[in-house]
Amino acid sequence: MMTIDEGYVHELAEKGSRLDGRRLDEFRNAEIETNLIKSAEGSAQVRLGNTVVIAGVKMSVGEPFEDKPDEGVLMVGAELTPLADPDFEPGPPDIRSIEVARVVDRTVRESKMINVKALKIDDEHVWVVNVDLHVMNFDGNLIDAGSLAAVAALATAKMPKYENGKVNYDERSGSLPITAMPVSVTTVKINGKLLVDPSKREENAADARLTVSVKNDGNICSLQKGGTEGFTTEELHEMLRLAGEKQKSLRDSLK
Amino acid sequence: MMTIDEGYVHELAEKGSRLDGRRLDEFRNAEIETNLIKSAEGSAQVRLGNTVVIAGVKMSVGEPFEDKPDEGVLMVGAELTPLADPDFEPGPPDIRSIEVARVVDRTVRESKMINVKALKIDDEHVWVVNVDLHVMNFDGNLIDAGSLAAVAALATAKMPKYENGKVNYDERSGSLPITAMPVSVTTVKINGKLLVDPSKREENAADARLTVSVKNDGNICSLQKGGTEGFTTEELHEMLRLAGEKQKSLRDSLK
Amino acid sequence: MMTIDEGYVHELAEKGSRLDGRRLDEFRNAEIETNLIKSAEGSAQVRLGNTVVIAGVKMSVGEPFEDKPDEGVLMVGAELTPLADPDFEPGPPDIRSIEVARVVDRTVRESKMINVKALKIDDEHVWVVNVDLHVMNFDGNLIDAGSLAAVAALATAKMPKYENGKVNYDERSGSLPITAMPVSVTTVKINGKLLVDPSKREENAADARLTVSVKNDGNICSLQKGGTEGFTTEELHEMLRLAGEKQKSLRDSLK
Amino acid sequence: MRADGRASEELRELVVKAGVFKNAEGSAYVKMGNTVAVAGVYGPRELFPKFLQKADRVHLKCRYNMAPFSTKDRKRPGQDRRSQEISKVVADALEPVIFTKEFPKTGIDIYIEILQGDAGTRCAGINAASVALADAGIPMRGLVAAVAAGKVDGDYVLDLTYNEEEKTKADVPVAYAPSMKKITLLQMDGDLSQEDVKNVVDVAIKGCEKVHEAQVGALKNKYKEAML
Amino acid sequence: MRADGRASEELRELVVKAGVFKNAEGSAYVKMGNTVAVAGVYGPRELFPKFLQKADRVHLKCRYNMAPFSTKDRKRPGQDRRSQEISKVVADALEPVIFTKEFPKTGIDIYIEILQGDAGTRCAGINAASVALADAGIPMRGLVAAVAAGKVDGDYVLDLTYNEEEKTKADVPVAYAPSMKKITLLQMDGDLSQEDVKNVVDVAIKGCEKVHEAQVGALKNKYKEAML
Amino acid sequence: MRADGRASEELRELVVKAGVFKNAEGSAYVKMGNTVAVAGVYGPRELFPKFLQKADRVHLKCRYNMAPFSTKDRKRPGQDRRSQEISKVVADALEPVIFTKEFPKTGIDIYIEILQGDAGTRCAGINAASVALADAGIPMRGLVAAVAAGKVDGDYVLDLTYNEEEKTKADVPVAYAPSMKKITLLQMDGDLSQEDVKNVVDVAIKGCEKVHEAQVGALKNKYKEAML
Repeated sequence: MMTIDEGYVHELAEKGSRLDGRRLDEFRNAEIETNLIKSAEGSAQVRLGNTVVIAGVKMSVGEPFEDKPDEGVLMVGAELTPLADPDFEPGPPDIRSIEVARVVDRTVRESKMINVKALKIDDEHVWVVNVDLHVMNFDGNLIDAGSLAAVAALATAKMPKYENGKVNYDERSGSLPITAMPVSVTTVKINGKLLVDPSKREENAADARLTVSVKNDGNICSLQKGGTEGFTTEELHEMLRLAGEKQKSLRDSLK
Repeated sequence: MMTIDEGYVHELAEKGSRLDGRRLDEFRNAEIETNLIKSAEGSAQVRLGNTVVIAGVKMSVGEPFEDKPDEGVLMVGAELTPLADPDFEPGPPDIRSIEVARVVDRTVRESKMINVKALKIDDEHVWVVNVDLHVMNFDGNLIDAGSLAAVAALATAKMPKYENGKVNYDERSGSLPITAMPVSVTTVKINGKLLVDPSKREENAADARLTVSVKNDGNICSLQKGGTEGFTTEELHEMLRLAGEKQKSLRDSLK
Repeated sequence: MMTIDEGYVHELAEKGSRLDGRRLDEFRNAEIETNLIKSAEGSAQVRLGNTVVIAGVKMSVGEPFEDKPDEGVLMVGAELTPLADPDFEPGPPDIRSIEVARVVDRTVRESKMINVKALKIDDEHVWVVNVDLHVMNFDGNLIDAGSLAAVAALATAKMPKYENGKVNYDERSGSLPITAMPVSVTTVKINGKLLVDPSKREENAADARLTVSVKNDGNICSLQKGGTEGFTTEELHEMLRLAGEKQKSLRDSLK
Repeated sequence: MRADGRASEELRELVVKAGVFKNAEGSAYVKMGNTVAVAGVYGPRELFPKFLQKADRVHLKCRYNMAPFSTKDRKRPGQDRRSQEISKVVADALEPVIFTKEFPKTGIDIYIEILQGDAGTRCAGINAASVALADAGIPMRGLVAAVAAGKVDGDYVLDLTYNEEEKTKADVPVAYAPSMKKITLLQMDGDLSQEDVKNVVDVAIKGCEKVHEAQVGALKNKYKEAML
Repeated sequence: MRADGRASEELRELVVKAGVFKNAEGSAYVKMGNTVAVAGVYGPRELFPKFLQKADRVHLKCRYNMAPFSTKDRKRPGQDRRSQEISKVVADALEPVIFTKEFPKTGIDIYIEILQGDAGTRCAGINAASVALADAGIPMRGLVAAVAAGKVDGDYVLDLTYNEEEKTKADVPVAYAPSMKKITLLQMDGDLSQEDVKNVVDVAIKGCEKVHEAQVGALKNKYKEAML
Repeated sequence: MRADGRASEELRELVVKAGVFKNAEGSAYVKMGNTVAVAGVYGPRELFPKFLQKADRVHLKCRYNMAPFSTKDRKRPGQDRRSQEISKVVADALEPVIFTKEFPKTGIDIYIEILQGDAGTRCAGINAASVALADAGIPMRGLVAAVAAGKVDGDYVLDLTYNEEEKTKADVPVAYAPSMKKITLLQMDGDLSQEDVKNVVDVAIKGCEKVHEAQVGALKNKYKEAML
């Protein structure tokens, strides 16, 4: 039993149209504001339609992981603040925020956006980079919005100084070692049609979802399928094509 | 809708009287027994009417906080044991026990009761002082009873010895570096009247609450307002005056 | 009110018989398979009738406990996987798995099965031995099955090498320092009769339970009473006798 | 003169905006110097679990939360003892102005997020929550305004920064409902005489009145925009 | 002769008091040497959540808890695996004497707090809980008494201290219901022959009988006082 | 040739068994090289808490869990963020083949235990769960098979080991329902061109078809045995 709203979204999709009048392959406008949080080393607020996500980068000095003694540590977290949606509840991260955090983490990590080897300080100390996504208003497609916010915040972060065994947050010593800029593009399948950048109501009506994260050179650095239906290889190819095309305008908004 | 009991307490307050026959500005008798717990470095049981609180002081050696490298560490915890009241339930600390612990913590800390600088052992080691409040029977005014118990337990604690990098609990090396004795006085507003030292039934009927903690020199070291109504500046002044007056007899019970 | 099934078990017990046709003092067949888990240092799967438990031993290097600076660390955990029984639920360990883990822990520890002093590496490093019991199918008597599995897994474990401050799991340096082999025997009291090795339905119908763990020399290294009724000293003596007798065949299955 | 050039009884740069988020039924943004708080309100709405329902009035719940990036040292996500205590005193500070008996058995949720912290976060949170409640159309006796005051080098000073808080003899956050002339939150850490406490609270109340003007202004702006 | 001068089968100084707290429906204080336990009982009372209710009898719940200051090294608050296990075996030790079928669907809560620990805390807790149940007027077949025994240097010894426990070949806590002649708790850590186990349990049972006298005395005292 | 002697598109040694546990309504064992997963299924059965019930279909729940001894460094018991994510994508991978509308308001529980891990644990888990669902008699449109593929030294390779995963340019786990010709799980970590992704997925799908044969074989064996 589809809800009435889901049925309506399906009907529209069949006719090639959407609730907010967009074309099926049209992204909402992405507005990015950086450096809005003074207490963070880097920050960005992304508005993707009515989805609003703030990313904050905090850096500290810690020990490397035992199996990667020569690399800094990167960690991504996400919190769906309960003010962002009437259905969100306070409490420990649920599966939605875990998925957003883990997909954005893989996107940043696998794209080699940050040269983690350059974050080594000495044999016992490395930089630990925490990216926290704070969702302030929810209208679908958190992965793409979160990914944009994380990338923009990392790209504009200023490193604090490390002096005499302590981090000095009052002085800055340059940017993070950035080597690439990944961009995520999410497409959903509704009633057999493929729609990019789904809104909340479209996500609720979607049968399946694919997020494709693309590097500067067009290569793909992460994939994440969601949803309770499958898709054919033809649909996969079309989704990959859409991602390759759509990432360009998103990439422009990062500049 | 007030309960019948709350209505009755309001009526009495209007006439200037109380359930147990006390004057509005009269504290219940405070009985303090110290050194009753052999496993603790210091201990005190306070009976304030039918409210019974045991405070135990445990000391260990640990690292200082990074932002206070020259100071010992003081921590206050509180547990409302489920045997203390039919409505208390086992489980992690709820907001009531958190508030008691935090207000007593601020009272002890801000009064500078303990000279925390004298708790430094060397560059990497300081004394860690844990005060745990264990509520055994509940009849209102936990903050004042808990504060009295914590202060009495700290004032009579005997420090263990620290030898060859280990704490020796079988030998004692004197008292804690005590420099002041703060006392808390809680007043509630019921039906426009001010009552000190509320019992459980009075707390349930109260509109607002103020705890004023007073040092030996009469200065105030902490304030905590509670309750879902406000009070005027005149009421504040009267509550401050009551605290200044009532702290004297409580202070006597500490001797 | 006994359930019908419990009543039936009581009736049978009175006549000296059991649901599966066993004699009251008859153990189910115990099948033990060792070294089935390649990722573990030692492992064993025990089938006791339809109760299936896998024990896995993992070893790492850590610090000794402060009060036992010359001893390695032994820890036993147990998880009742939710696939093992329709009534088991996912989540943190409940009282049943805690009891299994703690009784098996005491059995291994008090029997001095492992010479923990031989697990000391140097003043700051000792071997940490984790035994994890994973219950795969539940049909009663988890303590005896878990104890067998733990002992078999420890007895056949191969220690990894410790080289240049790191554990090398790809090379092995011999067995654990084994000095004894304890065996647990559980008896329940149903309607005044004593039954060894209870099945799930028998456990549900049982009034009381006693686990007796026996060392190679016949001495007892741990006892654990369960159940909401008591037993007489005569019953205790009979249960001790049964344990002394039954441990022999279980011990054979360990060879 | 203070380190940042302010007079003793001068507020930090104050920005108040009403209606900043789409989904929340009411929302607000408050910046007091380098402290930034946002608040969102949902309700009155059905309240679960049912045993929390109150027969004669609304159940007011508040969650005060610091974003992980709002402090120099990253704040671990999740509610610690401090944020639980603040959530409670903030709810108590707001309840006096709400007509709670209008909505028996329902719940109102107030969510405060501290995005950037430089002292005074609970006051900024109250200021934002109060405007968000009004923006949500909750019937109220008036707004609650909040600001801390203290005493530094013998002077009573208003709206402390983190650097000043470290030097002050006391930090006294005060919430005040001008329409009722009532103090609805009062806490203090420090060491002050009775007279000093009275004076510091008076200074804070005067500050609250200025904050109140900015809150009213923000709500007017919102409705003005809505009218255009 | 033992380190503290006791004979092998001599209890430590034993103090039992009934009715020590006002709010609990039944309560008791037990001191065995340097081990101090208090217990409070509530019930039979309505039981939530409902799925815990038992159609034919009361649900007996027990929480054994160590105060943070009850041990040399501070005990972190909260239930660890040890206290969960003890809570269970203590409930099982007490249930045999309770007329559980008198109160179907209800719950009885037993709360034990260890205020000071020097070995034998679960036994002291059972002794206090048993008196607290009687003090609460719960219908019982008799009291449960508990004490540990062990073997040190070839001697069977009763009511071990922490120092003795370290030297004993085994620590065997036993709970016993004299009116029913039933062992209701039995645990053991150590290394003893079958014969030794039997003898140690016999020594413990004799100790339980002495404890039982003190429990009965405490309840009599309480009612005597109540009559005055 | 690969380190373990396999051809690029060759699966590791594959063992599939249906009906391996007594209590679970359906169960299966899957070994892919040194990765071992078992799965058990309960349901459709009554679903609690009630708010999880779906008016028009079954609620499919999956728990993927790694045994503490399944990895070189002991895995701490309990669900971490990784296992929660895998539990979700595995449930989504299986749901497309289940006739979910047949059982409104009920729940099906799928429990996957990884006993030994050497890459490909989520795929082995899906393979076991799919057979366990069939073994439980749940009405299905077909089985789901899963295997990962990647690109090592310019070659597309199937069913990576842990050592290969470290050297691969990408690890792409794929679940596929041959009866529907649908991809039901797709994830990727790495760096591949669009063309490479398409080719790797094709290789994985061919692998899934081989896995599917083994799954069907295991179910046939189980029923053959049951007939004897």
